Amino acid sequence: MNKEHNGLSKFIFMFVFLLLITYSVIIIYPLLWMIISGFKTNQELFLEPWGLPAKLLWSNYKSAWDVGVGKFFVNSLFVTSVSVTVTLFISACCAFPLSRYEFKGQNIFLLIIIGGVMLAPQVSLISLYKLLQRLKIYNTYWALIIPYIAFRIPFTTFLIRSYMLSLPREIEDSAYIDGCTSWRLFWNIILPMCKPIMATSALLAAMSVWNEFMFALVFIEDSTLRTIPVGIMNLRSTLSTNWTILLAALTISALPMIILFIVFQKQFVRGITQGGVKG
Amino acid sequence: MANISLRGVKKVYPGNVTAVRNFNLEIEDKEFIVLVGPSGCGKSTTLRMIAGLEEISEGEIYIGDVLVNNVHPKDRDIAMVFQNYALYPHMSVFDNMAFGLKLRKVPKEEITKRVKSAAEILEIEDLLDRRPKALSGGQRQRVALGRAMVREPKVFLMDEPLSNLDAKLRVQMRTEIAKLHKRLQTTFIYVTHDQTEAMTMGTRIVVMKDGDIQQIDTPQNVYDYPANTFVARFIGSPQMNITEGLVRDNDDRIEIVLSEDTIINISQEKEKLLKEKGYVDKKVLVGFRPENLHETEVDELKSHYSTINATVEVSELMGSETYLYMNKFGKQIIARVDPKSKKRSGDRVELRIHWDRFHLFDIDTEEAIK
Amino acid sequence: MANISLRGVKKVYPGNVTAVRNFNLEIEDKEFIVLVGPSGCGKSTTLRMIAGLEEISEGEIYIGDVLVNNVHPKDRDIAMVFQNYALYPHMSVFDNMAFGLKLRKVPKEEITKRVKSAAEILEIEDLLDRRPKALSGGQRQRVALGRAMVREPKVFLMDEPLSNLDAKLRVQMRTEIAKLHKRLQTTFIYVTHDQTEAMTMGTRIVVMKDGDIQQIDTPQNVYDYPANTFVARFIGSPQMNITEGLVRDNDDRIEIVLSEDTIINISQEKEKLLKEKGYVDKKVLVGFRPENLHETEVDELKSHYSTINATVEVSELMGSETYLYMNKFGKQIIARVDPKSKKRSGDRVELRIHWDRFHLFDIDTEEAIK
Amino acid sequence: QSSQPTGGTDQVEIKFLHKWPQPEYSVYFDEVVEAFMKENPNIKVSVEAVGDEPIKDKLRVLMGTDNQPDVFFSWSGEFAAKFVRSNNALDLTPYLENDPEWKNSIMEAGLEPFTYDGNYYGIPFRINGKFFVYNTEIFNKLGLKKPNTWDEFMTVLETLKQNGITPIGFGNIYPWAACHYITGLNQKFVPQEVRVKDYNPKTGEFTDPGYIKALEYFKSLNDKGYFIEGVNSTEHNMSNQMFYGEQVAIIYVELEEFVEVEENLPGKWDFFKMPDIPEGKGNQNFLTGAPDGFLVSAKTKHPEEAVKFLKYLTNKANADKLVQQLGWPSPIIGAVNEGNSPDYLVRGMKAIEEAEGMALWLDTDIHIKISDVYLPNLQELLNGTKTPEQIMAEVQKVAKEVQSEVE
Amino acid sequence: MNIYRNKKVAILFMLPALVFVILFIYYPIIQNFIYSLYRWSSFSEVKVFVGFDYYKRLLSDPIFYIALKNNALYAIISIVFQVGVGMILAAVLEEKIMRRYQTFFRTVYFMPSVISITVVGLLFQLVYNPNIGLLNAFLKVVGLETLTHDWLGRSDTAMFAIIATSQWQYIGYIMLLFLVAIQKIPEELYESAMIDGANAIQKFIHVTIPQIKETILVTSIITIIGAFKVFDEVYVMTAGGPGRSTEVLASYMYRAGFRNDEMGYAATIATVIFLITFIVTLIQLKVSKEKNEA
Ligand SMILES: Nc1ncnc2c1ncn2[C@@H]1O[C@H](COP(=O)(O)OP(=O)(O)OP(=O)(O)O)[C@@H](O)[C@H]1O
Ligand SMILES: Nc1ncnc2c1ncn2[C@@H]1O[C@H](COP(=O)(O)OP(=O)(O)OP(=O)(O)O)[C@@H](O)[C@H]1O
Ligand SMILES: [Mg+2]
Ligand SMILES: [Mg+2]
Repeated sequence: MNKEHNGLSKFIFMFVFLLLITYSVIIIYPLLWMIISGFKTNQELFLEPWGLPAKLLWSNYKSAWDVGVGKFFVNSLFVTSVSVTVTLFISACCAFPLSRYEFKGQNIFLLIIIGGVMLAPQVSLISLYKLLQRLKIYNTYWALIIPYIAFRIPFTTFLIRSYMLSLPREIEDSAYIDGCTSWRLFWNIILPMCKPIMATSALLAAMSVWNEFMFALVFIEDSTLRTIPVGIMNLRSTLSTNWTILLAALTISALPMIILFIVFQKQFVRGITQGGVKG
Repeated sequence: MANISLRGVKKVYPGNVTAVRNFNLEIEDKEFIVLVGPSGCGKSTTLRMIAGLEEISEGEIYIGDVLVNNVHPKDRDIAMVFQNYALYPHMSVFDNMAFGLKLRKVPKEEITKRVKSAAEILEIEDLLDRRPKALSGGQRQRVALGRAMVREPKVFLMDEPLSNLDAKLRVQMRTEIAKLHKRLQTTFIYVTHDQTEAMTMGTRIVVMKDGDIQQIDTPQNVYDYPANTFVARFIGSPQMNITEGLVRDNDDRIEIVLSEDTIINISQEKEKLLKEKGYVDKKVLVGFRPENLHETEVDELKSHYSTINATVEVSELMGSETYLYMNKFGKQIIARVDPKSKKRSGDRVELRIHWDRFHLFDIDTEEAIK
Repeated sequence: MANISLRGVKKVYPGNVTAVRNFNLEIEDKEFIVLVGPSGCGKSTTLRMIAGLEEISEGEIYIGDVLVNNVHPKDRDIAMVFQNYALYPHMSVFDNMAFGLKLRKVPKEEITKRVKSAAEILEIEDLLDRRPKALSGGQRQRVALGRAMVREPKVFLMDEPLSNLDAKLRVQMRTEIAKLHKRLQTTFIYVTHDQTEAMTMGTRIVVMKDGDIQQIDTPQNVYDYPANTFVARFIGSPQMNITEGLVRDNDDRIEIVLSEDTIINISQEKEKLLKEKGYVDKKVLVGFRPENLHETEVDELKSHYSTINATVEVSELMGSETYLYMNKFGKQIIARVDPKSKKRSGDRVELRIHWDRFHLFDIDTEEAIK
Repeated sequence: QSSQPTGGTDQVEIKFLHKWPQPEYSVYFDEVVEAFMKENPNIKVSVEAVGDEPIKDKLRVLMGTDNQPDVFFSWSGEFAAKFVRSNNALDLTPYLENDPEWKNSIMEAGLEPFTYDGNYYGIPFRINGKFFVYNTEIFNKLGLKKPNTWDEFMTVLETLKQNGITPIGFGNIYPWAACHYITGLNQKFVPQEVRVKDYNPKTGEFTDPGYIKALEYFKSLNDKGYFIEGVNSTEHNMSNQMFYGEQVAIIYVELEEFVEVEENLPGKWDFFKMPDIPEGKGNQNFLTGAPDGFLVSAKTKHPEEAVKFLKYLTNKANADKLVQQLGWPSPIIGAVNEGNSPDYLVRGMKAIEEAEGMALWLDTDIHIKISDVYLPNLQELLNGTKTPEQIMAEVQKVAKEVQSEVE
Repeated sequence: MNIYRNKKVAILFMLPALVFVILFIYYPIIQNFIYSLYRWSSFSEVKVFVGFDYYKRLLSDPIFYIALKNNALYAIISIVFQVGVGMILAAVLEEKIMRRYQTFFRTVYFMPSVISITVVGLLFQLVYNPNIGLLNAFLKVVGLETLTHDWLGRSDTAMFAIIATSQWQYIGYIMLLFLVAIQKIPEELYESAMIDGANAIQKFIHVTIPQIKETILVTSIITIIGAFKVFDEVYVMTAGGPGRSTEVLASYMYRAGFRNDEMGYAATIATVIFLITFIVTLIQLKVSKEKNEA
């Protein structure tokens, strides 16, 4: 039972716990490094990368913000929230029949959808660029949002589908008997049970959209529409890079994702589908 | 109007498992049909096909004269209690029960009223806010039942809705379901493995075995005139005793020899029947129920009774009755006698049985002789 | 050695639901303990605490003198049949049953042998290759049972293992479980809501209500001497009739007045008891079971019998017996009489009852007077 | 003035793409553009800036479309030539010929690398030379002097090393760093006309033994331990920081980086050209370096306005502003002078002016496919996983392929 | 009728996704394939049809094989660490005794995947740096001085160093997917297994793994595909060097198209990447299906 620790298992627990802690340190240390380095001068960064800054240069964070991180932030926020919402919705819709229905050609549809996972977006850069221009959405938010959605759908669908696969059929049966249309079933029964995976997918999608670089670079020309990654990358050039400001900017830009993660933690509900059926 | 008609319905599951074969049944409007049969005989499958949850491999199902083979479950206007509950795990008990009504746009107060009243009947008023996960087995089952009870559909399908309830509650629920039936005046199809439920609730009982219908009749008839040995053994507890006997023509009287010391008389109709069907000098199966074996002397016409002498091997006191187990005719025979019986293991008993209480079956087909 | 001892065990679920409170029970080695009680009274919770699946909020559990509060379930050497089966969906029936043995490194042939033989007993030999999903409700339950049966643990815990089986199979399984108990000589704790199972299988019955123990005793004693009206009503079907009566001292004989026309005599011990405890001229609750009401004349000492006159309102034929429902003492009284009874609705009946068959309870505490 | 397509107040818009989004630099462009638009209310200049690496992708993608910026940044040499060959760059010769004053204000060394088949396609914006920058304090302490020849250079390095000072900070994680050394060494080892012929994709052979010599010399710097440890995993930037932290004595940097050096090590440094190699068959008087600048799109709808803007951007006043504000070396004659510039910049510019010619960055001067083989191999060379001979054999092979591909 | 066979409804549900995917993923791919048949540069309008020449060239291109090998290495190591370790971590954190600490650990472990590769790349360049790097310093401290190395600068270790970085970054990401999957497993299966006598490891093997098969499939497909698409890590940390030792298919494609201006060749490599990942996925789907049916 939970509190049980006889000698051996206590030892194992401690051992495992120690491993977990060690791994945490391996992860936290670099993160701290990122934050702390954001306070350093360039020289301190390169000469004593692991040391503490002589004095905290808050100005790095301030200049990072002033450089436009603030403005980019708003853009990123808009692009990310729209893309993620639409992606989740469309993907969940798509995953639903793929996991709950049986129909001819199902596997083909499945392949078509998840086939998209396999594509390196770099490949489509040029054709997409031309396509977006033809659709007259080049250099608008939609030039980012639409490709983001398209490239996020396959994986998100894939994730949600595999979660849906394991939901008990009987509950659906019972919903149909209660008079659900397919739509109501999807919306009132299946989606609520998918909360954890929806949260995960949202998080992962947000993460990738938030950090996406290549499309943001090419499909947006107007600097007032830029998102964070391009904004930040523009700070970097071969000869003179103000690394510490860059790091400060990156710290700022990573923050929303971390907050998002902490917020979404709540959605990881253990056993959300439990207790419904017997057997 | 919800007469239901199943014509030549068949269900083959993947893996070539035939769960139901050639199922024919005409259910009148307002009937209370009970499906019984051994575990795995296809009861749930039949219900699920009527509900539209399972594809029909062959045959046709009509509800109120409409062929529903291709009608979506939601359009069949059915309420169902699932054998495994199938509650919505993410909804509270209240919402579980209210969901079907919400979908049907029943006004809010009406929903609350109906759910509350059903919950009261089911004694789960205190649990309305809980999720299914935090309920006991029997409580979950009651929620499943409640979900159907709040509805007013054309057809109720109930798959062992009381199996996880204690006797007392079960009696109450049985009454409530009967009331519901009376009030709503709709068709019920009810699966149970409880004798009492089957006998008391059904207008007709359908006995199934291995996907086949064995007998469809009123409870009393199924009990009194089982169509074959399977039904005879299946209905009634403890089971009917069945043994072989030789039909002998003894000076114009037909009698049946069960063993050297046990020769039974039969009524004249039965004699006639056996003669006509040519069973004389052939073996038949003779069945008699444990509760029809009496220890006490009878004052009625002696000739209508036969006597079986045996030695008690085990006597089982059950509170309200006593079972006597005896070895006779090369098999175990059970008698259900008055609890005041003083017979114990090793005692000899003389048991009497009325000739109307014998059931005769063909030894090959095991069908009742009639 | 597997005597089990529960001392002051309490379980509070999150949300402040007290499922079991102050549970004290000493179980001898090899006992067959049956837990009964209404749905939601804490039976499953108790089993789960013994198994180690549920944290104990208070109190101590010993198995074979070892305090197991902190022992991992896997180390308690227990087999359990879950109320909701808990089969491994990804394993075949065979593997489901074999899993516990494999983990214990039982040789392969031995596993096959045991599983095969259990499957035979459970009549699921043909299903060994299927996944649980492709089984009917009863078949799943039998697999769950089989999973426990193949093991040879110190303690068996069974939570309504037969609830989804038909009567016939249930009788068979009951016998098989009894045999298993005999063969393995281990401790069984068994939850059921089936009277017959409780009465026939248990060496002792524990009756629970709302997390409290009401009575612990042998089946016969629980039936014959229920500790309070709850137990009296809960055990036995149809329920015991309970009505109020005034204890009256009539010329040195103590009698109880149920109604103007019904005054019952009681045995001398009971008289003494009532006098000693000071119930004279007070009201008590009088209980009598339906099966103890007889229609027929009795030849034994008349004085030992009392007579109740009533009019039949409903008579229910149940095949092997008949229930008569009457209105008397301002409530419904049920009598279970011989199926040959010719009494129908509206007929007057005279029912007799032996004075040993009365149960007396305090009107306030509802405890048995003794 | 320029021809107005439609009279009146109609505004024309020209798009301007540069590669300095960093705020400390971009402000310069914003100000210039602002001023230009004030002067020319009928022209609207929309500015876009993307960083050093991204601009390469951006240009490539844009070139295939109708969305080309009218005026865009380009490096000189092969990088610009690509645009010329693919008809994306406007021939600026007529404009320059028509405005000799403009033309003459620009250093020839800056204009020349933007020529293709004798025509001008680009206007230089900055001009850059590569120099060894050294720590004067360390040199003085050890009594070292600026080396003039390779041998002296080696002595200096050896002395430094003997004194426990890592001689050269060198970060070659991106091999353009090594390529800058090789640019100079090739130039010094290979006869001028052979080199010019080899660098031309149509005629390149790379069979001269000088190429191998160049690689060997370069490699010996590493083999003798004159570079810091782990050159292939160090960033150029980081090696500069080591210099500023006085952990190394010498770094090899571009003129435009002098500002930064001065900022970090004020007054404690000086610089010298890559030392002569007497036995080398090449011209010893060239300087490694190149201009970068702007091209005008061949597809532009407003060539007049675009050129006008370019002219404005490179006028003397703005060049002065560039030098003063950013400390960048301008190719506009006289923009860098004692009056407006720090001493080091003036001296650097002088070195460029004194040089007989410029050896353009190897990676921008040879065909990209050749450089794609050449450059990564420089890392292998340093790691000792390939010999100079092997490398040149590979280069020769790809040069041959390129010959056949470029018509 | 079967309620689960209503193709019309199914397609209606999938329609938006299909439109997006086909228009913005497949259409470009097909175009990409067509591009691979031409010799062209992005800024010229002339396209010269060369048929399958580029494919032939690719097959005899040694760098292609280096890249392929690196990608394969990437895939194998990632499967072991991200899928393997990620899964184990998730299972450990889902153990009852660990649940209390789970929120902390999962937050920490997931964190690296939130951070931009730019930082991670820079960070690890510094970690691996032979002079000032943490790794060598650590090795020296524990007395393994002989193992110190110029991790990113030498051809023999550079690829592994990059791959290791990736593991550091993404184990937590995969772990999260597993966590969600494991949390969905009915508690009663574990209870039943405990009663059957299973210890933690046996529970993991006999209950957890079979129950998260689908997730194992998903994660291994994405890690493999991810491994074949990998670009940023290489681009940021070594740009393919030293020499060509860390070249991967995507970086090679990038180099071909956006540096060397052989768009046709880049498109060819892209098509090949697609084919490889497609085949790998197909095989995995097939294998998992067979296992399920068996
Ligand atoms: N996880 C839980 N959280 C909160 N309450 C619970 C939980 N599980 C059970 N309960 C409550 O505890 C009480 C006892 O439950 P338990 O399952 O032991 O009942 P039971 O006697 O087995 O009933 P049944 O015969 O219906 O199975 C019930 O009232 C139930 O609602
Ligand atoms: N999905 C399935 N795939 C294959 N066979 C199945 C499937 N579902 C049920 N069966 C089989 O079909 C037969 C009938 O099953 P059904 O559930 O109708 O039985 P039942 O009469 O309800 O039994 P019980 O009383 O045990 O619930 C059984 O033998 C069962 O094993
Ligand atoms: Mg069933
Ligand atoms: Mg229970």
